[in-house]
Amino acid sequence: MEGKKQPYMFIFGALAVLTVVEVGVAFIGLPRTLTIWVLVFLAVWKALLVALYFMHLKFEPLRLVLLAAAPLPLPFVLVLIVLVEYAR
Amino acid sequence: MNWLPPALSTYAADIDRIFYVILVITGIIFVAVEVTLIVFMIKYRGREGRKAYYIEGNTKAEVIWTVTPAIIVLALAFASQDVWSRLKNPDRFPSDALTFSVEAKQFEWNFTYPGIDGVLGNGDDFTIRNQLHLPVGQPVVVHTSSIDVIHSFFIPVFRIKQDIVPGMVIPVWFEATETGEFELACAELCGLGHYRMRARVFVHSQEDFASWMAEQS
Amino acid sequence: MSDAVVMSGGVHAEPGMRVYNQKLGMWVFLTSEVMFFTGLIGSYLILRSAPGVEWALPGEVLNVPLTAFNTFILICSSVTMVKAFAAIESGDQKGLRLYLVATVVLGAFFVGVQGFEYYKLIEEGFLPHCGEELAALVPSCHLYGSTFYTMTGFHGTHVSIGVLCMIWVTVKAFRGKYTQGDHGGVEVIGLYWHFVDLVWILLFTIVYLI
Amino acid sequence: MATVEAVAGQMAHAHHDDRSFLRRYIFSTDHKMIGIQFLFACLFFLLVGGLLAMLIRWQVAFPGKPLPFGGIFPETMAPNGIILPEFYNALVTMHGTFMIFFAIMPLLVGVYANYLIPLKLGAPDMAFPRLNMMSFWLFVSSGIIMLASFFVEGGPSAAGWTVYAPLSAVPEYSGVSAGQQLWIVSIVFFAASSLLGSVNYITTVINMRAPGMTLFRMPLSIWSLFITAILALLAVPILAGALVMLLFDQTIGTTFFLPEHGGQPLLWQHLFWFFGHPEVYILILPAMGMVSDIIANGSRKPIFGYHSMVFAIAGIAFLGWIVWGHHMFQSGMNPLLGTSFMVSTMAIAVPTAIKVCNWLATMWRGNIQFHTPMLNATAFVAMFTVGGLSGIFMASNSLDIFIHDTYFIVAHIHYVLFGGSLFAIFAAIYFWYPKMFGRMMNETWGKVHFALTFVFYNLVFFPMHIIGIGGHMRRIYDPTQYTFMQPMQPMNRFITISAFLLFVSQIPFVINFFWSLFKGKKAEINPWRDNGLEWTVPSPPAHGNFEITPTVYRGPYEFSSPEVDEDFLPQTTPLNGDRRTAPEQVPGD
Repeated sequence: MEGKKQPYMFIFGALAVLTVVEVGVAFIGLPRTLTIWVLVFLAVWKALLVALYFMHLKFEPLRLVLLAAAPLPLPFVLVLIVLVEYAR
Repeated sequence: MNWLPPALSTYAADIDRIFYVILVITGIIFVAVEVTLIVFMIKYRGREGRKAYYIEGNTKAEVIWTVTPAIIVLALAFASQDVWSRLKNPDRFPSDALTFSVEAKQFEWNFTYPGIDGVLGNGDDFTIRNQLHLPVGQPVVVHTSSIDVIHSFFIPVFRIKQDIVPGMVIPVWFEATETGEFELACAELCGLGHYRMRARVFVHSQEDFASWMAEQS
Repeated sequence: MSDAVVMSGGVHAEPGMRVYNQKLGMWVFLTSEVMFFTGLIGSYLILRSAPGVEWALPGEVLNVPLTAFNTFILICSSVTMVKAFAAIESGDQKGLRLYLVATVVLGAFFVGVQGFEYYKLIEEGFLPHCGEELAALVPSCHLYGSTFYTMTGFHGTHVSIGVLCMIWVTVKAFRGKYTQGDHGGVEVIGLYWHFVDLVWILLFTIVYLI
Repeated sequence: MATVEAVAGQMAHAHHDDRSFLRRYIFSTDHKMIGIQFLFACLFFLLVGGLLAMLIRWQVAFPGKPLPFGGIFPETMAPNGIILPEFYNALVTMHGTFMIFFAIMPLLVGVYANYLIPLKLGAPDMAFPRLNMMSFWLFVSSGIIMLASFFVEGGPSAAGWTVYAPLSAVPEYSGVSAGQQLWIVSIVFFAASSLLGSVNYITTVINMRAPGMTLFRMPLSIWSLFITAILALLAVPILAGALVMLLFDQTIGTTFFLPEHGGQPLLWQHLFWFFGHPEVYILILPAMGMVSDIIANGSRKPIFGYHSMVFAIAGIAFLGWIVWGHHMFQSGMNPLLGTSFMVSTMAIAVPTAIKVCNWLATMWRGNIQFHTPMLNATAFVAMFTVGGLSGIFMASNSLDIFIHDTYFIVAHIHYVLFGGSLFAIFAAIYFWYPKMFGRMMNETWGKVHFALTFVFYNLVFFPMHIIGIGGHMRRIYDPTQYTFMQPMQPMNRFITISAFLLFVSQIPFVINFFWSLFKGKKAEINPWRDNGLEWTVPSPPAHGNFEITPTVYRGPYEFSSPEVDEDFLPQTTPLNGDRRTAPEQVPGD
């Protein structure tokens, strides 16, 4: 991190633009499923930008990145398994 | 040695068999572990001036006691699977079953019978509190529902248990193999009267059941 | 075996994460926060996916333009936060103070707008258990109200706590407690702040837009 | 970084401790004092849980008979000493709650994670001593809130320790309103306490190990406490979130778990057990770890298969996340899930079997010392085996149809949590008591306590398997209501009498514990001739633990090593060829 110039303003711009795009996508009237996937895709990108640049994960030791990512499979385990409830 | 209640439904014996199989397997493991433990405790008890054998592990031994239990439990899971799906999977329920329904509430069971036409929801249905009547040798499906909290439909002699969840209708099936009077219990804590949320189960002969049904409707 | 390191304070230790304790502790805490929001968001997804459950369409009940603006405010506050950190990294005390104050103001503004949004919604009859009028319009209105208020409410609580901590850090900054070589407090509160921003990015999408 | 400086400052004080009484004994930030505070608090809650169990057993064995000292209860609970059904349900709920949240779990992770992690790793204190103090006081507050719920109108929660919605969510259903809300608030406080503890333990283990203490030189107790902390860190917030939703269902009209408005009672169970199954491992893994340490010490042999022990702990912890549905086989969950959860549940038998076999192999050709800790540790192995094997009965989803919610599950959980965790806790108390208090506990009375507890424990809980197989439901206020359970009543009375004797058998322990505090034999630095770092400092260790940061040369289980004449070889003793590692100057940040 030290001494390097970070592209903070660029990230800021990207987040702002993505937010506008999201609102646009939500109201443009695409098919429902497609809207959902596009929105999720955009939201994940925004979240990643925050985590990688603002939270500096991109510049941290790998072991810290792994620690930060460790709980991420669990939400999927919980939600996907419980959703099987509806498949009967 | 008769700890289990009498087995009076068509699948009760299957469940008991799984119990005995697991009992024998775990019994052998139990005896093996405890005897080994006691033998080691006696044989290798501390004595002055003696030093223990220095060993940090043995891969071969560890592989053996990893693989053996894995095989045993997989076999048990496989053996349990068919009975489970036969009991609980609605797609595999007997097709020639009588259909009743039960509505559980704090702290009683209201059984609804289809009347002589044999179909629920056709005018001649009737409801009886805390009494389940059924014919012997005929599969019965009970659609369970609850209007307040979670209850559990438990008939020990049939080896059947199913939680009843408000907002859901969950089918349960069984086929009695002997006539007589038995007990149905609530097996899920449902409030202060949980302990007395009991119903009587009457298994009639087919003729008696038919005449009882005609009499009631 | 790798060689030992000297932790600040002169304690020798086996190399661990190679970041200082407070930062590691914050990351560990954030993994726990991930699980807290997993419980809330997971329940929302499960309840909403149930057969027969129908939500209001985006914009039908909630004020999307207002919240999009609020989202922008929170993103701005993340930028000022990271700018504050960048300032103290290069020893710029004035920049640190300026950007921290900006972050506090933006964070408080976000909470204020959310409070205003709640006020408006409740006035319109949208309550956690839904209002009678809305219940007639929105099929699964009870669940809609339950999940909306619980998720945004807990996020708002997190922002509010963040603002309070940020005020504390700002006061310390004005007292000159942070230096170019020692500014762990700014980095650690920043991590929390960005995490809360990150959660909002996800919440905005799934609560307001989907 | 202020904290590290504070720690360094404290180290300078190590010899002339000038903290005030309040800072030293009440609001202490010293991990050892916090561990001891947890120990006293937890033993108190263990007593509360035990007394509640006695009341439960009285009612089950002698339904409708007045309690011997029943006059002390108010009319709303037990008029004339006759326990009311609503009070019985509250007793069952509170017994489970106190034992799980306020006795076993904090006895393991509150007491021993706090006490052992810094000492065994060669650290001066926890990474965040002040958070550690907060963790303890949050725990005390949550305990007080839970106790207070006995005194509010309607009494304490009566929905079972799993507080299944909607029984717990709608006051009209259980007859309890304020008590249930206090239950929730108390457990949320508890969750906060647990969170602070976990953050501390994880950071300390990762970042504050003494030079040479590599991950694979850590004792198994530390490994298991570390992995437990990870489980608690990730599981407890799920419970906190679910509890908040439950509280909102009660108070502000949300409908997460109320079916009339689209909510799902099963969602509560999924969330609860998604937390609850990792919680079960939180309650047993530290016990396994500490027992491993004690068995190696007692057998004077290295633990057999150290690496596979570590991987087994990690494997159990990992599998713990995908098996929660086995608590819900009969819940109305999709039967397809029943199958997959059965397979993952059965898989847990594998790492568990590895651990039991490795303990036995550790004792093989050992030179076994039967001190009280070792006796309790071997009892752990024997009893945990029973609990593990009885688990297989319930893991089989079709057999579970019959034995679910019967006394069989009660027997199982007590074989794991009493026969397992509590024997391990007794072993740990006897083992680390000299380090904690500087005095030895009396061996003879320790053995008497062990023998009585072991016998009566089995007399209480083994028969529960048998009545469970007979179909005896759990949480039944009056078993004589059912004709098929009436023949089991003599067995119930036998269990109850044994339970009273088991309770009485704890008196030697309590007396021994408090008597030894003041009159016990002075403890040497290393009374058990162990290898761990905590046995290289005085008993009790000074504030700041180590005068000079120790250097570690080997793993913790070098007993009877051929390299030395004694039968132990401390981790810090350099042998020819061991080099003191020179610290690198730059920290990682």
